[in-house]
Amino acid sequence: MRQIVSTFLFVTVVSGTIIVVSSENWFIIWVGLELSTLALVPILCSGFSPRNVEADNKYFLVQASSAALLLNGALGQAWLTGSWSILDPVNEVTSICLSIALAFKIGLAPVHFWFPDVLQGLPFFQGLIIATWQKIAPLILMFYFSQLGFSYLLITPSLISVLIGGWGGLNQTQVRKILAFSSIGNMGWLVITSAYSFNAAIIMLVIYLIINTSLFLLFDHLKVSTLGHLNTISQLSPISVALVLLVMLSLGGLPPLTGFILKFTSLYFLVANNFIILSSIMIIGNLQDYFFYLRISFNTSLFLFPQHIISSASWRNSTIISPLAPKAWLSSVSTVLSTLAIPLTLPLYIIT
Amino acid sequence: MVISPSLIISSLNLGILTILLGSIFFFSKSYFSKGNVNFPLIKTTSACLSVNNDKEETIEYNSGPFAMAILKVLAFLSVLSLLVTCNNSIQSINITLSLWLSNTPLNISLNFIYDQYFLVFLSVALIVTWSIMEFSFYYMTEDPNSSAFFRLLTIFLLNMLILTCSNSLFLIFLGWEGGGFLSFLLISWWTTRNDASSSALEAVITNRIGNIGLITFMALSALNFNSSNLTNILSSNENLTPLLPFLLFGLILAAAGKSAQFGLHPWLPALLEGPTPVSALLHSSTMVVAGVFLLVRTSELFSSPLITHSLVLILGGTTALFAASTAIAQHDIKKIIAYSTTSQLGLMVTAIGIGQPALAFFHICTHAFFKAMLFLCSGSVIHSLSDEQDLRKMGGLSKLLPVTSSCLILGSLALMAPLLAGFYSKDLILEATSASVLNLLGIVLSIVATMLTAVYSFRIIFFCFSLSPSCSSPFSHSEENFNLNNALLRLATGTIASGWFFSNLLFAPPSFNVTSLAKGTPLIVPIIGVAALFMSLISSTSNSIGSNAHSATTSQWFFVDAVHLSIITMSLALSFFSSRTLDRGWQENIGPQGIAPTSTALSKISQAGQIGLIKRYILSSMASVLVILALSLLILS
Amino acid sequence: MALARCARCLRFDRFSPVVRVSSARYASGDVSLPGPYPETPEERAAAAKKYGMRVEDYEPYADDGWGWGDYPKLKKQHADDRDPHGDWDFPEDRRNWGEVMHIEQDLFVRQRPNAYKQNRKIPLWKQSMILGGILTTLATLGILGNKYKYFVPVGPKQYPFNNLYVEKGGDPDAVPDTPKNYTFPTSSYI
Amino acid sequence: MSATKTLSHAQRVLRLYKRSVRHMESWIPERPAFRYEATVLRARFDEHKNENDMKKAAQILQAGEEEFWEKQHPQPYIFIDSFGGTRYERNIPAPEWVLNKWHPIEKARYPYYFARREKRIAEEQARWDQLVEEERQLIEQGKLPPKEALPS
Repeated sequence: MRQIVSTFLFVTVVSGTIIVVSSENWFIIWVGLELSTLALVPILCSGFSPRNVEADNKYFLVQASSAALLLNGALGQAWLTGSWSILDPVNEVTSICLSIALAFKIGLAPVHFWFPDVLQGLPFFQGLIIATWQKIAPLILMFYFSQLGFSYLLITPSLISVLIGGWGGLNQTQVRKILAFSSIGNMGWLVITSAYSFNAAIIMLVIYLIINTSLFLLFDHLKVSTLGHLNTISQLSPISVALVLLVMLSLGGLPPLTGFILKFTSLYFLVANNFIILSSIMIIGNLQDYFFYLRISFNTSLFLFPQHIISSASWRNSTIISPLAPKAWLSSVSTVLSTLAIPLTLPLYIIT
Repeated sequence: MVISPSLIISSLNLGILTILLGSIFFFSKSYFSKGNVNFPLIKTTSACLSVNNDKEETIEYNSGPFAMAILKVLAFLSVLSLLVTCNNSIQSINITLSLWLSNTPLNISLNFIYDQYFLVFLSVALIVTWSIMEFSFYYMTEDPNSSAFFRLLTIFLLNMLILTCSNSLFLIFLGWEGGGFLSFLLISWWTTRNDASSSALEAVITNRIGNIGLITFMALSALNFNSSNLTNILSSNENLTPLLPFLLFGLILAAAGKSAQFGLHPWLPALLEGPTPVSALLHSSTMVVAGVFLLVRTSELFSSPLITHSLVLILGGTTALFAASTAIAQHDIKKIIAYSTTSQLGLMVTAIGIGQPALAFFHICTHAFFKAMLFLCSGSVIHSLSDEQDLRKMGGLSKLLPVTSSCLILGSLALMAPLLAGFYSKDLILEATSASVLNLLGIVLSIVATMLTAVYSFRIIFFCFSLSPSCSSPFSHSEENFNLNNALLRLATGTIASGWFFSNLLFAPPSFNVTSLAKGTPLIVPIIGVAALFMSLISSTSNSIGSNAHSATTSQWFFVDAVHLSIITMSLALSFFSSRTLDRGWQENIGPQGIAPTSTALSKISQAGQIGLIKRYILSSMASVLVILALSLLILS
Repeated sequence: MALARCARCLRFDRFSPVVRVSSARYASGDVSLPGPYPETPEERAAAAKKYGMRVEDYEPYADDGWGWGDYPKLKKQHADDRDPHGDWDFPEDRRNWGEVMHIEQDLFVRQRPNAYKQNRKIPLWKQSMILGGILTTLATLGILGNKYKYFVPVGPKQYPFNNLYVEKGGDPDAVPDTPKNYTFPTSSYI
Repeated sequence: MSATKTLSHAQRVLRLYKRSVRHMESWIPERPAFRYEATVLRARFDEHKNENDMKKAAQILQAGEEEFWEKQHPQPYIFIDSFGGTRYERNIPAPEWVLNKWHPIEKARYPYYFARREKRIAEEQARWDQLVEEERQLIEQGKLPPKEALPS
């Protein structure tokens, strides 16, 4: 793809999300979502392999159907209230339509099936866009939406997706599928927290995006697609062992790392709102997440596999990354943020 | 414009901490020729970054000289801030940098407190560490990995300063744990040595027991006072809660673990497996006093219940007696000094027990100087005798090592001769003990320990310097090394002057009304001890002592063997329940045999949905959404 | 008595005639360890052969639910008590290749404290007695000292209200002048 | 190693003597006093050196060992490099084969050393091959019994 075309498409994707986030008109929101989806479709199939195109097709179909559902709900809303504003109280039917559409977009549990397949079919960098940037707009809408009054329709799918995310990832050997299922589980956490606190959900979203970005960039740099490839990390790039380990544990929520705030904020608000039994279910789901995070960490750092060892002491080699490359810069910044930034979460509170 | 002294002090101290943090990351360059053919074998782990083949010399990046220079600057800065405090009566400066965990009912913040305790401790620690760093540059030159050594020492100092200056319990815990961990790394410095690694393990495990206490204190104070800040905890007027005994128990356990009080003491002598500078820095002057320092900081909690006082008093007294009685029968020079440290720690805890935390702190400061100096002297002797540590092989060294031997005598005298550092604080503690209405045993134990102190101090002097030379190897080193002499002489100056300086200019030591007998005790008792020592030395050199008492003092009252065996037996007996009913019983059925197959089955079920056909995906999505909707309508209607 | 002393002497291994007996070894090949508990003498013999021991030396743990099967009960010997100069296959562990280890081997590795020290000059019970005796004495003294406290009064006790003149039964009408026990020094700066 | 080693009477006497002297040295730090006691001890051993009655000699040895046991030092002096000493196992040098695992970039830092090392390794290998060849020829000539497998 030509650079000017891809730049144009990227700008369109970004502007679509910005349109969605900054508008309060359901129609404009639909337009923004469609814009970013349509611009993303050519980006996703830039590799043009059969797997790539298949994933792209799936993505397009799911997004199209969810956009149709969203437009349907928005039209109903406009018909009932005579206004396109998202601040108007929602009818039950339109709210169901809208929330199902948004759940489709972010891959919440009962409608999550497309997400692992799409992510598995794409390279890491395109997957990064799907797993992070494309989630911002629908999630922000979802957060607004959960403020509008009802929550059972969001709480049930969120609980299910926390559990599904855990179970789905347990049996996987593909790193991208594992990341997809962990993303499903984390979406559950985000949405369920948004039912109680908008600010907390925004903070969690920011932290989750940072951690996920650093993880995708790391795996992209290391070209690791299955768990079996993880053992080569220690030979190719020794420092990445520590990075993958820390970022993985951070995603799981180990206390001194940034990801702890993700779980801590959420659980704090849930428990403060007497959400104790269900939050224990969520913790169980998260423990299963944690199991496969630990599996990745162990395979990366602690195991010495019998096969594929280049030589017994070649860990002394190191891949040299130019420190000025934007990807290296981005991944190093996001890795530092995703592991050490607990004290920086206070400004997040102040901003939101 | 008026500059307030508190501004100067806080900016100086924050600057010191920041510079220390930064200095960990720097090297300084040094050159050495590569004449040694076997050189790559020795230097496998060293940081040799580049080579200049033409000049036949390699550039080595060593952090030692840099650390020395930095510590020198920081020591002067800290003395400056101390002098500013001297002139202006500043109680304490409380600095809150930022919240640590926000949005919680618990107040967890990065909170520093710069009070007189910290300021004095900062100067003492920096001066002592500077001297020890210089000394270790002399002592560790032949070590293959010496650069990392200096860096570890710096990191340790940073942790120690964080521990002493922080107001937040979490930061205190950070410094506490950091000190323990660095001590683990430094004890097992000679990693190939099995004794070193087992000693390091022992230290870490004992510190864990102490940590149970600190964590108990943290958790209970978070529960009780809704704050992790020491100032809040101490100033809250809910002191008389039912949880107070547990809080105090936690504190005493923590202090006993860190400061090696009786029962948790075996790790301190075991620490001598580390290099001598480590013993000098961590295990005599700074890290081991952390427990006492914690007690000093929290001494206001001890105000009400008297039984705690007498418990602490007896704990300290027992430690002092135990360590002193053990020290008189040891033959390893470092071990004697280590047990003397334990004994002095016991004395500090005794001072806490009689309700005089300021005296305990005074003793910490003076003790740091002369104990570090004693360890450096022993290090000098050991280095000169090419790693010989046994007292029996050190005879007549005073001619060969004049500076070291005079410093060694000075350090030994510091505890019993008037006008030297240790005497100021020790005299005050003994006076306070005899002037307060407390347990009789406390004063008896501390007086006996004082007597034994004189005995073991003079024993070192006697063995090292008065016997005829008996070292097996010829002298390989001389003490004409600036790094050694400067460090020793600086600490000697501190040993002479610090007691006078602190007691006259900084602390306002309380005065006691005591009888003349009690006043004279600290002076009389050591003389009796020395007399007894010479009597026994004359009688015991000719034939062997087979008595149980001698064996008991030599083998540390048999504490280690008896306790290890009983702990192992007890835990094996208890493991009958845990192992047979849990690990091999129902826990196995539920846990490994239960959860794993269940989640595997569930995982397989959820995986069955992932068939890769988008039509079925959307269909099953819609179907499950409809099911959820129908169910929720049913339940809600 | 003399016999006991001789026996104690023999325990001191440097002087005992037998420096080191051969250690038991696994049979080579694919044996699963431990096997089921041996019931019959034939099974015992087979198990002993499996562990490379003589049948007389072989004694399994009792079959009481621990699940240790036919694993032999071995002598508790800490690695520190083994010959440091011996020709071991793994000199740093003082262990031979294929040697049958004690079931609680982790208690006897060199990193652990040696609680099973052989040949103590003072036997363990005596050590425990001495330690216990010292600690008991200290505890008793502590309790007693808590009861009878030590305090040397330097001056006579002073009470308010004219040393409690009235309360001590003095004549309330003829109260003497209040004695001056202490005066605050006046500041010289004024 | 599965040999059962026993000590002869003479070995036991020698060990007893050595340990007694060492423990006496630990008891008496002053050199002249120790020398005197050591001479006395030696005289006690020499007293029985011509004892021919094995039964009596064993009894004396037994008594000597018991006496030593009673008088042993609880903290005997240990030489610094022997087992239990203060420098035992300290800084054991890395085994030589570690250098084989060095990366060429690392080896390039010490070119002279490694050039010489390569040469020595080649010489050692050549010598080994030569020895193997000689042995094979001897076996072929029937001067040595045949072996199962020789390194080819």
